[in-house]
Amino acid sequence: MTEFLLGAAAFVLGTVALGLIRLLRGPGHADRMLAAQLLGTGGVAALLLLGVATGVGAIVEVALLLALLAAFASVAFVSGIHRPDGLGTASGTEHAAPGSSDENKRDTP
Amino acid sequence: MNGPTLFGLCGAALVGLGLYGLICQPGALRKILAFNLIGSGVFLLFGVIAKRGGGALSAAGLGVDGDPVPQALIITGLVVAFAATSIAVALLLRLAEISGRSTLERAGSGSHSPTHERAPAPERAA
Amino acid sequence: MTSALVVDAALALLVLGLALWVISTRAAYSAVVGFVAYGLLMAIVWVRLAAVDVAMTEAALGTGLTGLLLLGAAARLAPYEAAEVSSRPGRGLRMLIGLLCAAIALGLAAVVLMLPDPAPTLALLVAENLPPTGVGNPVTGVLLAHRAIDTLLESVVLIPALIGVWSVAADPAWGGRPGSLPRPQSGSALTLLAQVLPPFGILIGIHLVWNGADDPGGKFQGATVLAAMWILVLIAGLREPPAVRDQRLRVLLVIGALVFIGIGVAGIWLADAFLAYPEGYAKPLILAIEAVLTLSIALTLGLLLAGPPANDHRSGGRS
Amino acid sequence: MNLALDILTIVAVSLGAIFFLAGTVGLLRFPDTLTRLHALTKADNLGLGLVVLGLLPQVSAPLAALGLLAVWLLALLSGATVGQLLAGTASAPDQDRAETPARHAGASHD
Repeated sequence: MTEFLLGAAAFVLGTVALGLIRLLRGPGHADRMLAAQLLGTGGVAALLLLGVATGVGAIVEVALLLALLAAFASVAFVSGIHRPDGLGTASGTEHAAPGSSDENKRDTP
Repeated sequence: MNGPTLFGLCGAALVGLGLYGLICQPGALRKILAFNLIGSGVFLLFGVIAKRGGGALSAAGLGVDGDPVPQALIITGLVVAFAATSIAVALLLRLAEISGRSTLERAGSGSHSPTHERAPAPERAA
Repeated sequence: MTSALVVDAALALLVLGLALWVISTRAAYSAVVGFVAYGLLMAIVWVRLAAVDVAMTEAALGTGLTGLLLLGAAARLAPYEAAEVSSRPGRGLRMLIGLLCAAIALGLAAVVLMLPDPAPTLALLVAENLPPTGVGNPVTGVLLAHRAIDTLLESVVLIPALIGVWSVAADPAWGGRPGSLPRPQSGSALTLLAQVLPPFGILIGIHLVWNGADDPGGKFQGATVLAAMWILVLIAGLREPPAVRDQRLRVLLVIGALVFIGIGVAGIWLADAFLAYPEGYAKPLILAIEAVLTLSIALTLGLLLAGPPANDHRSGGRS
Repeated sequence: MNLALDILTIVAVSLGAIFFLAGTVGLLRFPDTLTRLHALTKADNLGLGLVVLGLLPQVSAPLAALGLLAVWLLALLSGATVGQLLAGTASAPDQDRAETPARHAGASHD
C-alpha cells in the first residue's frame, strides 16, 4: 500500500507539474495564477498521500498550512491585479514634490 | 544516488542559478527574487546535512530522522530572510516612487537624471 | 524505495525548472508567480528531507507572506519595468557570468558528493539533552533551550527590520497608518473569505504554537498563520491597520523580546547563566516565552507586510 | 474487510489522480481563462476530495481522519472563494491582454 500511495503522490505531482506549462504560456496573469493554484491543490494532495504513506501525522498539518496559505497567495494576487496604476494608489506621501497628485487632492477635486 | 544527495545537487544548482540572476537581471525586484533563490539553495544544503546527520542516528535506533540543530538554523534563516526581503521591497518601492526607476544603476546611463528632485513617474492615473 | 526516489527526482526537477523560470522570464509579475509556486514545492521538499518544522515555516512564510509582499511590489513596479530591459549586460558578459556561476554550482555539487560518511551530527547530543527541557520536539528544544541566544537575536532582529521599513516613509506621513496593502474592495467574495477563514486560521495558529512543544510546529509557524489572517482581514477592509504612532501597538511589538530577555537575565541569578532555565521550570518558561513571542512576531510580520506609513485614503488624511 | 478497505483506497485515490489529470488537461487545452478556471475548480476540489476519501481508511486515529477532512474543507472553502475572485479579475477589462471575450463579463459576479 505504501508503494501505491507514493506512486500516486508522484503521479499527482507529475500531472500538476504538466499544468505549469500554463505558467510558461500565459497569456494573462490570471492564467499563470491558475497554474500556481493547481500546483497548490496538487501539492496538498501529494502531501496527504506522502503523510499517510510514511505514517508521519505532522505532514497532514503541513498540508493544512499549505491549503490555508495558498488561498492567501491567490487573494494577494487578486488584490494586486486590481491596482494596475502602479504607485499611484498607495503612495501620495511626498507632497513636497511638484505635480504629485496627492490622494487628498483626488478626493476633493 | 539517494534522495538527500539529489536535493543537495539541486541546492547547488539553485545557488548557481540565483547568482546568475542576481548579477544579470537589471530590475531590482528580480535581484531580490534571485537573492531569495540563493538563500533557498543554501537552506537546502543545510537541510541535506540535517537529513544525513539524522540518518546516522535512526540507524542507531533513536528514532530521530533529522539533525534538529541545522533544522532550527534553517527556520531562523527563513524568518530573517523574510525580514530582509521586506526591507528590500520597502526600499525599492520608495526608490521607484522618488526616482521613477526600478533599477539600481546610476541614473546617468539611463534616460533619467539624478539631479532631478523627482522624475515624473510614468502613468500616474489620477 | 524506488517510488520515493521517483517523487524526489520529480520534485528536484520541478524546483529547478521553476527557479530557471524565475530567473529568465521577462515580466517581473510572472517571475513572482513562479516564485510562489516554487515556495509551495519547497515545502514538499522539506517534508521529503524529514524536516517537517521547516516545511511548515516554508509553507507559511515562503508561499503566503512572501507571495503577498512580492506580488504587491511587482504590481506597483510594473509601470517602471520597460526601462529595465535596455540595461542588461551584453551577450558575451552574460556567457562569462554564466560560466562562473556554473563553476560555483559545480563546486558546491562536488562538496555535496564528497560529504563525509558517516555524517557528523549533533542530533545525538540533542536527543540526550532533550529530557531536561521538558519539550518533546527536538527543534523547539534547540530553538528555545540549547541555542536560545540565536532565537532571541532572531526575534529581536525582526524589530530593526520593521523600523527599517517604517523609516522609508515620507516625512509628512510619519505616524500614520501603513499604506502598502492593497486598497480594500467591498462587496466581493473577499469579504466572505475574510470573515470565514480567520477563525480556522487562528485555531490552527494556536494549535501550532501549543503543539510545537512536543510535535512539529512552533511560534514562528503559528505567528505566520496569525499574521496572514490579520492581513486578510485588513485587505478585505474589515479593519484598518493601526497607526504606527500607537503606543499600545509599540508595546505589543517589543513585549515578546522583552519577556525573553527578562527571563534570560533572571537566569543569571536563578540558574547561573544568561538564558538558562532553573531546574524543573524549563517547560513552563519555554511555553510562556513562546506565547508572548508568538503575539509579538505575528504583529511584526503583519506590519512588515503592511509597509511604511502613508497618509493615503485609509487614514483620511493626516491632521 | 481489510482487503475491501484497501480496494476502496486504491479506487478512490486513482480516481482522484485521474481528476487531477483531467484538470491539468483542461487547464492546458481550454480556450480562455474562465473555461480553464471552470475545469480547474471542478478537478481540484473533486480530486482532492477523492484522495481524502481514499486515505480515510488508511489512518487509524480518529483525530488524523479529522485532520484529513479539515484539509479538504479548507481547500473547498478557499478554492470556491478564490475561484470567484480570479473570475472577477479575468472578466475585468484590465491588462489581461483582452483575450477574454466580452460575453463572459457578467458571468463572474452575482
